[in-house]
Amino acid sequence: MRPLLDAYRVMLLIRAVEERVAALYADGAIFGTCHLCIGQEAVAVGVAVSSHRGHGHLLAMGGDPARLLGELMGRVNGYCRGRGGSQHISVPALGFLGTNGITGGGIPIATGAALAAKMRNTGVAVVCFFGDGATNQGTFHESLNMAALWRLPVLYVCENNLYAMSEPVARTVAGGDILQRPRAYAMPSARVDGMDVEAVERAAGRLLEGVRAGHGPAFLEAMTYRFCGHSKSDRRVYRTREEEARWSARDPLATTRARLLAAGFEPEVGRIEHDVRSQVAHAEEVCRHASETPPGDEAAEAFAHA
Amino acid sequence: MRPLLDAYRVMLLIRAVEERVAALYADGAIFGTCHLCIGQEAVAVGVAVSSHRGHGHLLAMGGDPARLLGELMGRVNGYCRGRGGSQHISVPALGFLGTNGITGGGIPIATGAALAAKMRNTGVAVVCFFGDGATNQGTFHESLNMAALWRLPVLYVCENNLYAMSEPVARTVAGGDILQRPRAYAMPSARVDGMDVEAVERAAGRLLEGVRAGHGPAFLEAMTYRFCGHSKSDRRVYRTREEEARWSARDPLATTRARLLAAGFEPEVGRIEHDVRSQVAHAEEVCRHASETPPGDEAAEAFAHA
Amino acid sequence: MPELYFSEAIRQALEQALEHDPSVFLMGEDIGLYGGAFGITRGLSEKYGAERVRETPISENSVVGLAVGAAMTGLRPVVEIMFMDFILLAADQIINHAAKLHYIYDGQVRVPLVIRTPAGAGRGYGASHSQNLESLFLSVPGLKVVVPATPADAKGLLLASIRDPNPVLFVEPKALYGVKGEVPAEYYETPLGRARTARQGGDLTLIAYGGGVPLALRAAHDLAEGGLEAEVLDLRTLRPMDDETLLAAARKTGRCIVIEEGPLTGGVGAEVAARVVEGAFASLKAPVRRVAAKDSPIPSAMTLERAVMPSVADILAAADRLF
Amino acid sequence: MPELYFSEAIRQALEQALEHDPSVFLMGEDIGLYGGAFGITRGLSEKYGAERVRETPISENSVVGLAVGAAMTGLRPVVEIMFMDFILLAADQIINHAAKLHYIYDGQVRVPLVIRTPAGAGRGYGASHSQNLESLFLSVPGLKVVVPATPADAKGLLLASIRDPNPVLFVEPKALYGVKGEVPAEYYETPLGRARTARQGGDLTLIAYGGGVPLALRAAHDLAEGGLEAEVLDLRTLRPMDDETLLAAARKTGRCIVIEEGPLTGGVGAEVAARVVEGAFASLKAPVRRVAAKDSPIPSAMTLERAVMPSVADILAAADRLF
Ligand SMILES: Cc1ncc(C[n+]2csc(CCOP(=O)(O)OP(=O)(O)O)c2C)c(N)n1
Ligand SMILES: Cc1ncc(C[n+]2csc(CCOP(=O)(O)OP(=O)(O)O)c2C)c(N)n1
Ligand SMILES: [Mg+2]
Ligand SMILES: [Mg+2]
Repeated sequence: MRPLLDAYRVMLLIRAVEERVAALYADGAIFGTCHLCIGQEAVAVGVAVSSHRGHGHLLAMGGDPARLLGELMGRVNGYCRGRGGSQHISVPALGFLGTNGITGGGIPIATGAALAAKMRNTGVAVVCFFGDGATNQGTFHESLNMAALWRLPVLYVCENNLYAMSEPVARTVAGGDILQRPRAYAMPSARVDGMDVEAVERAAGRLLEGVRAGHGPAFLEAMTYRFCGHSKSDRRVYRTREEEARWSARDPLATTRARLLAAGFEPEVGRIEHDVRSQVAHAEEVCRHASETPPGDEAAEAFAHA
Repeated sequence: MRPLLDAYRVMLLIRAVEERVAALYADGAIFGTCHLCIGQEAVAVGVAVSSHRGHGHLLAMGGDPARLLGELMGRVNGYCRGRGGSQHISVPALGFLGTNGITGGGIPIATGAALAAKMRNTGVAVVCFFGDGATNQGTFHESLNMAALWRLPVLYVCENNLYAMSEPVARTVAGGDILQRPRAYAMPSARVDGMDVEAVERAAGRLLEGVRAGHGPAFLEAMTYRFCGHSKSDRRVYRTREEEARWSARDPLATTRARLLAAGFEPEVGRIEHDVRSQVAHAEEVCRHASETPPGDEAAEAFAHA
Repeated sequence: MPELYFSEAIRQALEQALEHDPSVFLMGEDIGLYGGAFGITRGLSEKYGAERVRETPISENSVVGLAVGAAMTGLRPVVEIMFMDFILLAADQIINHAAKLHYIYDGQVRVPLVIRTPAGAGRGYGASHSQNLESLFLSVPGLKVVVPATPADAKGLLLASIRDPNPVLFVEPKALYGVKGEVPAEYYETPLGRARTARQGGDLTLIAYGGGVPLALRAAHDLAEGGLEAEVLDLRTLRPMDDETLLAAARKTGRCIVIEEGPLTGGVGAEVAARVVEGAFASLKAPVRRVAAKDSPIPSAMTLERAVMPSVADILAAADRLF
Repeated sequence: MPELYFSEAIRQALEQALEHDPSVFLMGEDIGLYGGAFGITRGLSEKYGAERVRETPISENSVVGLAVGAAMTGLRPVVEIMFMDFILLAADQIINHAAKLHYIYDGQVRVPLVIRTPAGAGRGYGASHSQNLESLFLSVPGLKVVVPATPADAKGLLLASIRDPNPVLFVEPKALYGVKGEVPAEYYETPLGRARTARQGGDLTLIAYGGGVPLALRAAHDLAEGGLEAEVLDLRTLRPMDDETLLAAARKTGRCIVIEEGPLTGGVGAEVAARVVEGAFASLKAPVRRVAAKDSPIPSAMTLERAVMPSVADILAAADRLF
């Protein structure tokens, strides 16, 4: 159960951080916009190129909650000192290439990283996250086609949370079945219950094995749900409270916690919850004391210097 | 056999015009570039939004060879007075929306015309031509998805001539099977021998029935071959003379002619051949006498005026 | 006259266009029930149905391409691109197709297509949700570019754009959505291609558009306290640009500052400056100055975003250097 | 020194880059056996293999996107976009991604990516195969824009672009591919950001780049016959622009004409004119004049294409008005 405990810790951290983000945003301490992944934590665990909904992916890759919060709050301790913000965070040192504000924009970039990994023989496999809505962008198809043609080491993970903003999958994905898309490129693919962290890990692990073995790209569709609105201004008129309740009942955190308790890990669970709470409180404290990023010569820094 | 005789006439006209285009280009009487569809005539018969290889489509829609040649030669009698040239000819009066110099660029435009036809209830079905290479453009996927979602009256016709310029389908289409792509959007589709004009007409007719009946878009892949190089400068290093010979043996004109002769239409065939020869000679004559288009206030005419 | 928010004025224009002309329809992401990311189309799908207020998948290039095809064949699509930054995905359909077809097809077709899109920074949305990209589209023959600065113009210019026989890029400065102003209730069109004098003054000329106009007016107010009367010109249509009014305003004072919210280099201000120099050289008493955003991507942090965006102080500093 | 065609100079640069740096690789449509639409890469795939001379499907936006991902993770991709017109499909990846990532990720990544692309008219290819779109990319912070005008510069600037840690748009005027000039055989880099004086003269200054440079030189020749000595400045890098050399050249004569092959409105000439006015106003004896293509799509017919493109006669007419 060690892996499940670890997963629980990461998921709880993600949830706790996102809840603080929501609160800080409501307080005005975070400027701009951000897309919370509450409800989708189970998908994030284990993986390297992200979408607009990427806080969880970064934390799952070992991101420091203080540096993530600092980024959102525009502080000097932020991963990009606030230059990027929620949708443009990169932590190359952790193998986290970045979140991306353009729907579908990260897909070719991830594929290019896989191309580089293959050409440089680094043995790295890239994981690329995006939503159901992104599968309607031309870049999705163009990239999957090239990845398949060139057998690139990349696992595409589609977090199908049933909606792209307000638009339900049935109204945006012709035929309704996203898996038909990778199949058109003869790419191995699977669908998994995205609310079950163990199932996700198993499915991803299986597909990654093939990817790592040089068999080329693979595709995983994780069925999930975002518990909050799309972004902070969303009134959720496009879905029912009943549907939300049905999915809430399948909260991946609650499920994981119940499994751990049933297996007798109550002390460990308690410790994790305590740890995470204090880790997040500490992170927030760090950010509150960090100074806002002072402007420098921004125009000069638009270019890299040799 | 009336339809086959008509088809033969159109195909012969296309062939004859394209051969003159090649000769005029070699003589310097045509400026610019153009993509000949010699070998692919069988596909063109019967159809309304085209690609860069569109002379045949236009002639099949009833285009006047003199006005087509005039366009390529930059004469005032050209369909667009030479403003467009080979890749940008439109004859809305014939329902020929236009050739298009951007690979994949015509696909959303055709789809939009189908959307307008549906919204305006005109009963029109749109036929959209493109090559195998164009199926790798994002617009191809985006457009097919919307057409399928909205059940638009459009027949997509992919002229698979095995190459996109020099790149063979096997190296550009992952999985190698283009029909998997429309299937990913649950779109009815079929493959047909593009060198057999009767087979093409039958297959297209069948699919168009469904399109016209309001069942939504359909997809036809016509297997064909371009007998010439991609454009005038192509040395054809990417394919063998043997392969070319194999396809030449299946020349749709020769096949059709043989069928007609076997059925006893020798006099009709002779008349068609004579007619077409003189029609094309006349067209060329008309163009030679037409004046080159004189410049006007080109900048002012970039805008339409109310 | 009723007071409306800038955003409401746009909605009213859309509603009147839908009411007035059955060939008008809207396309865009989340423009139905959700009402669009900025709520501009709220209520319209309920009233006009999902056919005429058509929600699309996330496929910007092809959505614009479909609109081109529909515009060529008798409809008047109005496409919403959720943030101007995303318009880059559709650059091919706008520039290689929509803008060219009328000319290259020798006048046989028209492409009466409007692309509405919110632009500009100031909300901390970061580099992919904050750009002013109008200068990229300024150099596209066959495309009109319109940027309103007041609620009344937002409505009148949008209605004129929808009726125009050409493709029009209609840029909505998102910072202005929450600004109120008087807007006539009836249908009216404000002609494209005419600048507007937003303030009279004889000492210097501030030339602006969109979100730059309120900045210029605030600067003019401050300058007046120091005894300098600034004329403020609101370009309204960037292409075709109203040379006559522009040059008259430049000649009047001989001292010009061009203000824009996009980055300095290659900006709209360069074109304005070049025109003023070509057309009013003899009247110029000082070099034309440009005030614009710094030449960097737009950062997300408030401190940085503010530092990068043009400010009233920048205009005042530029004015200082004119005398 | 060996004489090479402009096209051969580019091929030599690519070959030396591939030879010199294992992280360099090429991507593009038909760049293998076929050698690219203009034959620039002919022979390279045979020598360096299909991995490093990588042919791609027709998927411009994602091809550039893949290059961005590869550039961020240690490689130096050189992408060929077959005609500059097609770059509009990749505008999103270039502008929203390649150009921004270094800055917004606070310097943690670099995107050393070159996009080579042939531009310009003169061959009757028509509106979708003839554009000069560099002015669109001039206003993109984080992107360098380079346009060589001689074979020697084509090689040296391309090698410098490939070694640059930033994304570089490398525009190849296709009308120059067939021009010959001396090109040193060894590896060398011509620094980005420095203009070149192509001709000395004290009466007026012709500022040009790319295909405009030979036009300017021909005009200078004609002007000399009339007794006027024109200085000809070749900008070479449009961004960052070499202000120092530009302003010195402008001040030297006080009479400037900017020449470009793209359309007039919103062109590179506007930026140059604005800079000259801001930086050299006191020295100006006449308005800065712009010579450019007419503001229309590029027509295909030879008569029309010629009428739309800028000519030596246009430069001479503009020069007339300077005195
Ligand atoms: C090119 C582009 N178009 C539109 C948007 C606005 N937008 C942001 S997220 C989103 C929905 C994305 O849906 P999906 O891919 O399913 O991800 P989810 O938000 O559901 O996680 C949209 C339309 C964008 N950021 N970029
Ligand atoms: C966007 C774009 N990319 C590349 C090209 C150059 N180009 C013209 S035709 C062509 C090949 C098209 O192949 P296919 O779709 O199979 O049509 P075919 O020429 O075989 O009829 C290419 C790459 C183009 N015109 N537009
Ligand atoms: Mg979703
Ligand atoms: Mg083909």
